[in-house]
Amino acid sequence: MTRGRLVRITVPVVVAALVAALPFVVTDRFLLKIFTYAGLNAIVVIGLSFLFGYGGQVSLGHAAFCGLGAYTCANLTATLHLPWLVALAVAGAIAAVGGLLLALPSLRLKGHYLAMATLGFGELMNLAFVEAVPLTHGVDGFTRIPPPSIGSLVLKSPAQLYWLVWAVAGVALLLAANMVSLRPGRAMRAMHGSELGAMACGVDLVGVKVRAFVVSATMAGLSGALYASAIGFVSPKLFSVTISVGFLAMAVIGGSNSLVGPVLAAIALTLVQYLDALVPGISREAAQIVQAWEPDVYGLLIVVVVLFAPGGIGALWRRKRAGEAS
Amino acid sequence: MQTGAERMKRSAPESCGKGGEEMGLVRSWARPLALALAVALVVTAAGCSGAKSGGGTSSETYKVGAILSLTGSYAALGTSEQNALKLEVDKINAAGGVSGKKIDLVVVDDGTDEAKAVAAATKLIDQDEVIAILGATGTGQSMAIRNEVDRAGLPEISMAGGTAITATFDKFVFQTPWSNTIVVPFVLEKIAADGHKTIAVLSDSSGYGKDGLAVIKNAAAGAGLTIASDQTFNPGDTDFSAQLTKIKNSDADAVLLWTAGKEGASIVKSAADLGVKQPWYGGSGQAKIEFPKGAGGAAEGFVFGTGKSLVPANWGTDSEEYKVVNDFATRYKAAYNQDPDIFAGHAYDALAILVDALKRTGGKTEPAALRDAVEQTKDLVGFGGPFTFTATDHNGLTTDDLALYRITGESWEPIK
Amino acid sequence: MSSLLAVRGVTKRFGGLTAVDNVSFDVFEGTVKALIGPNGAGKSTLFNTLTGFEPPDSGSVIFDGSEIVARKPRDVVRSGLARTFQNTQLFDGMSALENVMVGAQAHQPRGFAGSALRLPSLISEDRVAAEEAARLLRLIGIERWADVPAGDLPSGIRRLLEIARALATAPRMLLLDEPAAGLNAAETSELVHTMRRIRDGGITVLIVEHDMGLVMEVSDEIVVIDRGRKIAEGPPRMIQRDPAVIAAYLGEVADDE
Amino acid sequence: MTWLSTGSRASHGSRSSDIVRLGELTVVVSEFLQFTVAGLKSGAIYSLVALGFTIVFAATGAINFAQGEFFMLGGMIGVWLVNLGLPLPFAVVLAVVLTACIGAAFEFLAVRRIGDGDPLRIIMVTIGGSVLFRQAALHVFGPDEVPLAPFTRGSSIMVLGAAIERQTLWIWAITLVAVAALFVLYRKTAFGKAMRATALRREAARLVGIDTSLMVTVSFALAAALGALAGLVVAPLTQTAFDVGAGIGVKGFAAAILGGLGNPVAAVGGGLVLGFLESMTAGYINPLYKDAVALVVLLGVLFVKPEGLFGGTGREKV
Repeated sequence: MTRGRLVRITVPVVVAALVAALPFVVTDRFLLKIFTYAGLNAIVVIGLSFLFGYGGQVSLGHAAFCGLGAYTCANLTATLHLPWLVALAVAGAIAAVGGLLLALPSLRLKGHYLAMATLGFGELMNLAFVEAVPLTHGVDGFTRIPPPSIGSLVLKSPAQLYWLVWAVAGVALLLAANMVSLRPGRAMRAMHGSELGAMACGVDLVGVKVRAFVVSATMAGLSGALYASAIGFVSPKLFSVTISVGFLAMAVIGGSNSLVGPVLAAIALTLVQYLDALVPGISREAAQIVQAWEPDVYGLLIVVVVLFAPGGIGALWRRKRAGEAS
Repeated sequence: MQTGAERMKRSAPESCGKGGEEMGLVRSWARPLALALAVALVVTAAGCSGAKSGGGTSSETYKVGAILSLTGSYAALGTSEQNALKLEVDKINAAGGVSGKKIDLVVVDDGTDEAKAVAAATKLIDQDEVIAILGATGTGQSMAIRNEVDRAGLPEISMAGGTAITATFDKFVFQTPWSNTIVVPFVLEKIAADGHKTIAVLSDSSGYGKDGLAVIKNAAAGAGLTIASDQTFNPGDTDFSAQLTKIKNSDADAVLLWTAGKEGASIVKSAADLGVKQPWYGGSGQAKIEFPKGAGGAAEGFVFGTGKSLVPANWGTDSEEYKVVNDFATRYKAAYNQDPDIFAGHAYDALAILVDALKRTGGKTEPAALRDAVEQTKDLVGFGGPFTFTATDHNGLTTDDLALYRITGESWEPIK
Repeated sequence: MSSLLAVRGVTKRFGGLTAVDNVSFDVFEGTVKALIGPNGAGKSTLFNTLTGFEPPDSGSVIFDGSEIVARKPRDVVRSGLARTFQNTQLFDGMSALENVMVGAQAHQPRGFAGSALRLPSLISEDRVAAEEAARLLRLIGIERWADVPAGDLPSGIRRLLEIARALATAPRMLLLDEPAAGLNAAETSELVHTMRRIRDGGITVLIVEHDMGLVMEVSDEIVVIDRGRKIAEGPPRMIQRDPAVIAAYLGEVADDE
Repeated sequence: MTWLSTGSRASHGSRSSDIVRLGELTVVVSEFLQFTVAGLKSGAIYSLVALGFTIVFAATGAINFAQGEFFMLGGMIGVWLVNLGLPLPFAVVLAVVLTACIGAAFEFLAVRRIGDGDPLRIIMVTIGGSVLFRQAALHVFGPDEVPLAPFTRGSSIMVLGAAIERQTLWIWAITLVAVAALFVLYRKTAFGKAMRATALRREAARLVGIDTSLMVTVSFALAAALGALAGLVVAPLTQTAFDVGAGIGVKGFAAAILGGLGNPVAAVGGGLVLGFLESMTAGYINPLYKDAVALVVLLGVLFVKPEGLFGGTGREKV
C-alpha cells in the first residue's frame, strides 16, 4: 500500500471517528443539538447538491420534501404507533414519490422554468401542510412526536440523537459520493454540461433526471423525518420556500461538483444562526444584532459567491489543492 | 483572460492519472471534512468553556429564561415584551431581588421561527440552567418548545394568545393573555345586548383566527345569536371583496372580525368602500394602534373587547388593579417614551407570576416545586387582571377582567 | 457492398420553410461519404433528422435494416449511429477522459443503485470504460490532454475529442458535422489519417464538411444538397465536374459579393 | 367547507315571492359584478408586475426573482417620502424613479457581472438580491405595515349594485397609461426599437451599433419602475410592508407565464385572467384557496403549455 493510498483511507476514517467522538468532548446538550441541526441540514444539502451541483437541476422546493417526510413520520409514529424504523422508511418513500411526481412533469423544463416550477410546488405543498389539518394539525403544528426508537432502544439524549443524525448524514454522504464518482455522476455532469451532447452519447436523460430528483427528495424526506422525531414538533413554517432558499444557498455557497463543500456550508450556515451560544463571551446584545442581520449575511454570501467565486467552497479547496501540488 | 494553453499548464499537474478517478474523489472530500471537524471541535470546546464560566444557576441569582421574537414577523411584539421584562427585572433587582437573590434574565431571540425557539429552549434549559421559561411571543413557538419544557419539567409561561396553548392542556405550560375562550363570549354578549340577532363572522386562517372561530361557533347560540355568514381569509391576503360582498348581501345584523393580523385595517377600509353597512365588532387583535391608524377613519365606531387594562381607569382609580397597571404604564412610558401595548403587559404578567411563585416557594427553584407554586397562583393582580390558576385552568383570567372599547379617530375609548 | 444507411424521401419543414426536401441517398458499409452544399443548404438539419434530434415530417431512414425515424437520440446511438455537432457539445467541466467515458454509457444501465453500493461489477466496468476511453484518446492522438477539463481545450482538440467521445459509443457508423472547422493545416491532415483509421476499423462515416480538399481526399462518395434538395451524388471526380454543383457554389460566391 | 352552507343564497332561500326572486337575481348579478371588479383590480396589479418579468426576460432571457421586491420598494419608499412631508403626487413619481434607479443599479452591479449568462447563476443572484432588498427595507423602514393615503378621497362608485373604489379606478387608469406608454416607447421611438432589437437578436443588435448592455440596464429600470408603480397604486387599499414582495412576485410570474413569457400584451392578459380566476375562486369556491389559484396556474402552464395562453417565447429551442 502506497503512502498516498494510506492517507486516502485513513483520513475519512479519522474524520468519521472525530465526528463520532464529539459527544464525548462536548457534554453541553444545547451545543449537541446545534450540531444535530447542522447534520439535519447537511443531509438535505447533500441531496440537493447531488441534484443541483452535479445534475444542474435547480430546486426551490426541497423544504416541501422535508415536510412530506416529517409529517409522514409524525403520523405513523404519533398517531398510528408504528415502529420508528418503519416510519422512517415510509417517510423516505413518500418523499421519493413526491420527487418523482415533481420530476416527471418537469422533464421538459430547464433553468428558470424549473426554478419557478419547483418554487410553485414548494408553495403549493406549504399551503397543503397548512390546510390538511387532520394530517398536519395546521399552523399550530404537530406536537408530541415520539423520539426515534430501534426495537426497545429509545434514542432520547442529545448525544444519541446527534449520533443518529450524523450516522444518517455519513451514509447519505457515502452513497452520494459513490454515485457521483462513478457512472451516474458522469451522466449528471454531462447533462449539466450539455444536454445535446449527453443525448448524443446515449445518456438516458429522462432516467437520470428522474433518479437524481428521487434520490435528492428521499434524502430531504429522511432529514424531515429525523427532524420530526428528534425535535418532537413540526409546523408548516419549517417547510416554507424561505427554508428551501436557505438550502439552495448552502448548496451554492458549498459549490457545484462537490459534496464536501456543501456539507461544510451547511454546517457553517447553521452554526452562524447560533453564534451567541458558540462564541464565548459574546454579549447578548451583539448576539441579537448578529441574529437580526443573519438573512443579510445569507443574501450577501449568495451574491458574492455567485459573482466572485462561482465554484463556491468546493472550488476554493480544489484550487488550493492544485496550488500545493505544483 | 488566460489563454487555453496557460490554463492548461495550471491544470495539468492536477491530473491524478488513469484509474485514480474514484480514489481522487475520496481524497477531495476527506481533507476539507477533517478541517471542518477540527474547527468545529475547537469552536465547541471554546463554547463549552465559555458557557461553563458564565453558566449554571449560581447561588446568588435566579436565572430566568425568555424566548422572544425580536426579529421576524412578530418583532414588534417581542420588542415590547423585552422592554417590559427588562424594566421589571431592573426594578426588582434594584429593590434587592426576590428572597434576597437577584434575577438574571437571559433573553433569546427565536426570530419568529419554531426551530430556533426549540433550540433556544434547549439552550436555556441545558446551557443556562434557567429555573423557568417566559415565552414564547408567538403561539407556534410556544407550542414548539413544549417537548423541551416537558422534558425538563419546569414551568413555561407563554405570552401568546392562541387558545391551543392551554386548551390542549400541558401540565407545565401557562399563559397570560386573555384567551379566546373568555373574550369571545364577552364580545358576543355585547353584540346581543346591542340588539343584534344574526352575525357574520370574518376570521383569518391562522391559529388565533381558527381558534376564535371555533369558540364563536360554540358560544353563539348561548348568546342568542345565529351565524348568517361565516367567512375566512388567509394571513397576507390583500383583497377581501369576495368575503365582504357576501357579508354585505347576507342577513347578518353585525360583523364580528376575528384576527390578530395586520389585515384588519384593510378589511374595514375595504368594507366602507364596498358599502358594508353592518356595525363591526372584534377582539384583542384590534387593540393595537396600527389598526385605527391603518384604517384611516374607516374603523370609526368599531367595537372590540379586550382586557380592562388597555385603559387602566377601567378598573376604577382606587382599585388595586389600577395601581398596578398605572404604575407599570407610568414607569414604561418614562423608560421608553411610549405607552405600553398589551404585549408588554402580557410579559409583565409572566414575570409577575413567576416572581410571586418564587416568593411562595421561599426561593426554592426545584422545577416540580416551582411549577406547583405557579399553578397555585391565586388572586395575583397583574396587567391582565387578577390571576388564579387551577389544576385545569392555566390561563387564569375571567370575563370580569375584560372591557369594551370603541374606535374614535386614531384611538379608542372605553364604552361605559 | 450493402447499404448501411438508407435515407428515403426525408423532408423537414420549419413553418413555411422547407429545410430538407425529399432527400434520398445511401451510405454503404465501410465507406466514407461526404454531404456537402452551400451555407444554409440544410445539411445540419438533415443530420438532426437522421439522429433523432429533429424527427422529419416525412420520409424514412433505414439503418442496418431497421427504421430509425421515430427513435429518440439515445436509441439511435444505441443502434450504432453516433454523431458530433457543428458547435461542439462537450461537457466543459469534465476532463477529456471523462467526456469519452460518458460515451460508453450508451450501452450501460444507469447504475445509480449499483454505484451507490460500489458493486464490484460496476467498478470493474468503470475501469474498463476508463481504459477504453484512454485507448480512444490515443487512437485520435490527443492522449496528452486526457486530464484537462474540456472547457480549457483549444478548439481543434475539442473537435477531435468529440469524435473520440462518439467512438466510445461503439458505433457502426459516425456522422461528423464539420470536423475540420477551426483546425489548422497540420491538424487537418492529421484528421484525414484519423478518419482513414476509423474507416479501416470498420466504421462507416458520413461527414458534413466545407473543406473541399479534405472532402476530396477522404470520401468515397459525395452527395450534394442545395436549398434542401439533393442536386448531385457520385464519386468525388464526378462531383467536381457536375454543372449543377458548380452553379450552386458559384451562386453562393455571387451572393456573398 | 362550512361556509358553503351559510352563503347568502341559503339565507335568502327561505323566502318565496317573485319580488324576492328578482331581488335574489339582483344580488347574484351584483355579486358577480363585484367579484369581477375585484378580480380586474388585482389583475391589473399582477399585469404590471408581469410586465416587469416580461421586459427583463425579453432583454436577457432571464427571470428576475427580485421583481416582487421592486413592488415592495415602490410602496415603502412612497410611504417614507409622504412621511417626510412630500405631497402625494411627487412622492409617487419620486418613488417610481428611485426604484427604477435601484433596479438599474442592481443590474449594473450584480446581474451584469455574470459574464457567461448562466441561468442558474442569474437565478441565484436575483434570489440573493431579493433577500438583500427585503432586509434593507426592514432595516431602513422597520417591520411594521404602513398605510398610504388614497390618491383621491370620496366614496365608491356604484354600478349595478357593485361598488368600485376610487383607488381601483386609479389602478386601472395607471395600468392603462403604463401599458400605452410602454407601447409607444417600444413601437414608436428609436430607443424602443433598439430595445426590441436587443431582445430579438442581441449579437446582431450589437453589430449595428446598439449599446446592448445599456438596453439591458434600461430593461431592469423599466421593470423596477412598473413594479414600484404597482406597489404604490395598490398601497392605499392594502397597506404595505417590507415582506410583501415574495408573494406578489409569484403571482406576477404566474400571470406572465400564463400569458406567455416575453410577450407584453400577453402579460397584461395573463394578469387580468389570473386576477379574475382568483376572485371567482374566492367568491364561489373558497377564499382560502385563492392563493392556490396562482400556483396551480403556474404549475399547470409550465407543465402543460410552457409557451402560455397567448404564445410568446416560452420554450427554449433545442
